[in-house]
Amino acid sequence: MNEIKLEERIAVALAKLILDPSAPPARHIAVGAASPMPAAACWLVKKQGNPVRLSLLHKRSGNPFTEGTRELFDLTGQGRIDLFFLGGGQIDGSANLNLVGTGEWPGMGVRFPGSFGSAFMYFMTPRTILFREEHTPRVFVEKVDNISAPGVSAPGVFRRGTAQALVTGRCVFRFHPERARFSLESVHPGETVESVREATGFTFDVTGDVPFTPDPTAEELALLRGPICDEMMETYPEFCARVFGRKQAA
Amino acid sequence: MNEIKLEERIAVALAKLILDPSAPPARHIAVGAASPMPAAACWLVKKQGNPVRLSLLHKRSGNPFTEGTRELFDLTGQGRIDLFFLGGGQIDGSANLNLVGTGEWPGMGVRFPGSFGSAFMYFMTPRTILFREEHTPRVFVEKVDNISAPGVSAPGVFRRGTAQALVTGRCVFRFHPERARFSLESVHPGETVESVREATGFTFDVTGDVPFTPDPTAEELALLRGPICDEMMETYPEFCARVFGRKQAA
Amino acid sequence: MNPISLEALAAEVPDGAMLALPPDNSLPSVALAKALIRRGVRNLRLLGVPVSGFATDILIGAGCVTSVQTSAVSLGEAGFAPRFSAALRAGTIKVIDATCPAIHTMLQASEKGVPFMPLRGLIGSDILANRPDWKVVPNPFAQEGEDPIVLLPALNPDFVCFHAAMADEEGNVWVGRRRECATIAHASKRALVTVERVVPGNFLEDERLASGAINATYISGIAIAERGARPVALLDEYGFDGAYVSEYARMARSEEGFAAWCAREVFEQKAQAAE
Amino acid sequence: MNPISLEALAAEVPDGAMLALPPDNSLPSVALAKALIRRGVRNLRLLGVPVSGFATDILIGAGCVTSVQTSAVSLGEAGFAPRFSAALRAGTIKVIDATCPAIHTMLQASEKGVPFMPLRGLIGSDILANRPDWKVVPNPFAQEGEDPIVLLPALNPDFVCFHAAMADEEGNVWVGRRRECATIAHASKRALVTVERVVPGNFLEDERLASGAINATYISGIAIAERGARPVALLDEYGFDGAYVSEYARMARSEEGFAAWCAREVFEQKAQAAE
Repeated sequence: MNEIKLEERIAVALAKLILDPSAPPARHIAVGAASPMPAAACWLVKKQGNPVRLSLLHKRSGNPFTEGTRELFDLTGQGRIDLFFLGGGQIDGSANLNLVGTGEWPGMGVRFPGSFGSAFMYFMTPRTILFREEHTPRVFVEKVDNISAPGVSAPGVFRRGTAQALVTGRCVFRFHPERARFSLESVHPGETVESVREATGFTFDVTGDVPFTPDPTAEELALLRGPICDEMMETYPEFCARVFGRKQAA
Repeated sequence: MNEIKLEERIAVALAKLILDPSAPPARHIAVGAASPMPAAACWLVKKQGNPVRLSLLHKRSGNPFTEGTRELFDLTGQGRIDLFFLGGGQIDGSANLNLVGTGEWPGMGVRFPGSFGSAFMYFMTPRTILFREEHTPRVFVEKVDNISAPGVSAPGVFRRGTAQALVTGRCVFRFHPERARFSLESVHPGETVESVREATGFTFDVTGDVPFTPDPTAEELALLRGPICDEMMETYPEFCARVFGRKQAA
Repeated sequence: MNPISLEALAAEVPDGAMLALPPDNSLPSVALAKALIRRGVRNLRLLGVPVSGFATDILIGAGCVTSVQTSAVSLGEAGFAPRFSAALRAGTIKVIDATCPAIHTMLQASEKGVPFMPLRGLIGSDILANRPDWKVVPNPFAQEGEDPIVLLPALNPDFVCFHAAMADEEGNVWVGRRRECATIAHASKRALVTVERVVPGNFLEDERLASGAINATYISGIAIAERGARPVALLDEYGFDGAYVSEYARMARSEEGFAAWCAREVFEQKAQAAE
Repeated sequence: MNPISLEALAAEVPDGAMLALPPDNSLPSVALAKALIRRGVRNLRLLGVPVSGFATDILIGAGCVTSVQTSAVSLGEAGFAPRFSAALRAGTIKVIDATCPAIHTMLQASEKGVPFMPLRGLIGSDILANRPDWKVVPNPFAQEGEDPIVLLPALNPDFVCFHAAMADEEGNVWVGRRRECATIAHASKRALVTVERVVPGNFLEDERLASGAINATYISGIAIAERGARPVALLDEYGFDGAYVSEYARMARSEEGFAAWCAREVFEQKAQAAE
């Protein structure tokens, strides 16, 4: 077995959070654009035999949507999507997301692609799992420069849910909306509470001993590198080549 | 040539109003449910070689709508429908329509089918041609018992148009929205201003000599009884049997 | 999703449910309406999308209905709907009038997950005057003046029933261009669908069929009912049976006539089919 | 409707027009974007529905664009859109950020002929804070409290351009399941469409094709452009050309690189094709 790639570790950590028994069930999960690690996590959950419906926005053949791209947002508005994934160019300690850019609006420092559907999905999905591989103080900041989607809302603002957790290249954070703060759930092998603290621009809570994020099992790795890579080749060929070493047929 | 049927006369009168050069052009006409005479009039205009697009709501094969029945109303909301037809269980002298019923709401006297889309279409179409074959004081009333769609609106209420005219079994009325009254445009052969006045529950204006509604030409009748009947058989088999004497193939 | 029997599908609908039905030009499941009569369902609150036809009239005639929200009830060329008219006169049903695009709009609001949507028109109509649940507000985007506009609340039926041409192995159903069935399915809590047949494969993997398909995620139950729209037409598969509806319209003028029709066409036909 | 040439289609778009474009997963007409560059159109106000991709980046690079309203601009796996980022930094384009369902909602309002539509979410986002044209109002249907909700104004682009698989003799075009193209066409004043081919008959008379068709009533012009979505995928007909986009992303990092790419891929390719 080859060494465990960080993307594989993140995908497996995401899969465990999807199945978290303390959270409401994820019967229907949607995955948006540019999200190969969440897509891999969802496939892992499904290939492990869990009953879950996946709606992958960017799937070309067999795309689940017949009303165009509007349908993902309508489905979510209807309350039919239980779980979604969001990343961010910046994420802060209150789980505010910045997908727009740094500096003056609309990103006169470093411009990120843009908010996509985050300013809607983050409110209307009961559970959101945040992910970002790069774990540095420039990504995880005390306060985002621009809020594309807020982590918590004022009382009286309609909102079905917010972040459940944040998975990074160094650790897993849990989010606590009632106090709008993250706590450290586990650190990946090679990291410590201190190394995570140094790499993180926001403060977070630590309770007791923080365990290591468990390694992916041989079975999980075999699923990821085999049938899951097969499913993802069409949508994410570069990811599959880079992480799973699989080249597209010419 | 057989005698001219009243339905044929009404269809031809409707067609003349569609082509009225003093009205804005009718490039795209929609025809709703239960409207065989307007449908025949539209086909006549088209078969006479005028450039017009017809959207027939109840056409089964080749139905023009691919978003379901919603699309007619959306098309009209977009301003793409130039002309529509409406009837009424009661119609009054201000061109108010009652498609709901007589007596107490919702038609505890005689219940009509209901408003269909009239309460929207009458506002949002630049031109509406009203039609009703039965010309009696119980249909054409001083004031409708219930307004399913008003003939005129208060200033400031968004409205693109209203009735252009009303074609009945006895005559053609023109509608004047600025004074919310009808004037008598022509009477069908056999009728007089007096006979129309007796059969009409509302007062209307008469200016000068009122001409007879011209008879359908031989060419118009040939079109109606031949190719137009062919087009209408699928949607209106009973109308075609009754008016054109055409029986459906078993 | 495995198909269940028509009677099992009908058993899913509890008394008192709000049930959306498409009209006679848009894939009603007459088979399921008849099964609901046989099951003896009571107090249905029907919603015509956007109008009502044959299936609504027979459900009313059989005493299954307590209210009808609709923009019109008609049997098309066969005339007024006799059991609807009789029940309205007798006061045994409550009729809530709307206008076609208002029904679509209220369902689109549910489809979108918003509490309301605006609609033009309606102002000055007694339909609006009799809808305390509809509101008139000044258009906040008006260039000048108040520009009053109607806001309609989202409508979220408990069930929608319709008849699709086919289902696939994944439980997707295919309705061709009658896409209002998709909107109603999106807006409703549960969609119960009868189909002519179940076919192998997955409509969503066939570019030609995908656009006329409704994803299984919106479908709660499927039963096979051959000719399940009859006497109504089904796309390019079969036409409207005008003679059947005319006979119904004639018989259903009286309560006794309706009872005879119902005994023959709803109960006996089923018994024969079961033999 | 007779097809016209690609260059004639591009000539229909005047300088300064608001032009809606679908993104790289939903039938953009890259062929028409290239023809617009050749025509030298200026001051386009682009709208990404709901996001923007390759066609937007090359139009910006060629100096055709004055503003972009969108929910994101990206080349997918090839990364950020280089000419967009450079133009934003240089201040040569105005960027108006939205969020995906807000773009859909503003177009649906136009589709429906209403001045606005509500949308959930958004409150507390700087996207909303930077949209003076969006309003927050109390929900008039709230059960309790103020329940603030965002109202979005109808958006009515001058043009939409997309690439359909085919057109028929009547001028209907076929987009399969990519039905957002229909919504944009409904909401726009004019729709200019490139197609792979024109086929005999009428899609609306074929129950299998009708639901993926857009009625000719919404279409203002059609041109044949084989492989007109390239490098983007077209339904089940051809896939995404990742190598082409990666090379573009590499070259377009600099203005000179973009100019070289543009000379080769926009101007020379056309000259070769015309030979």
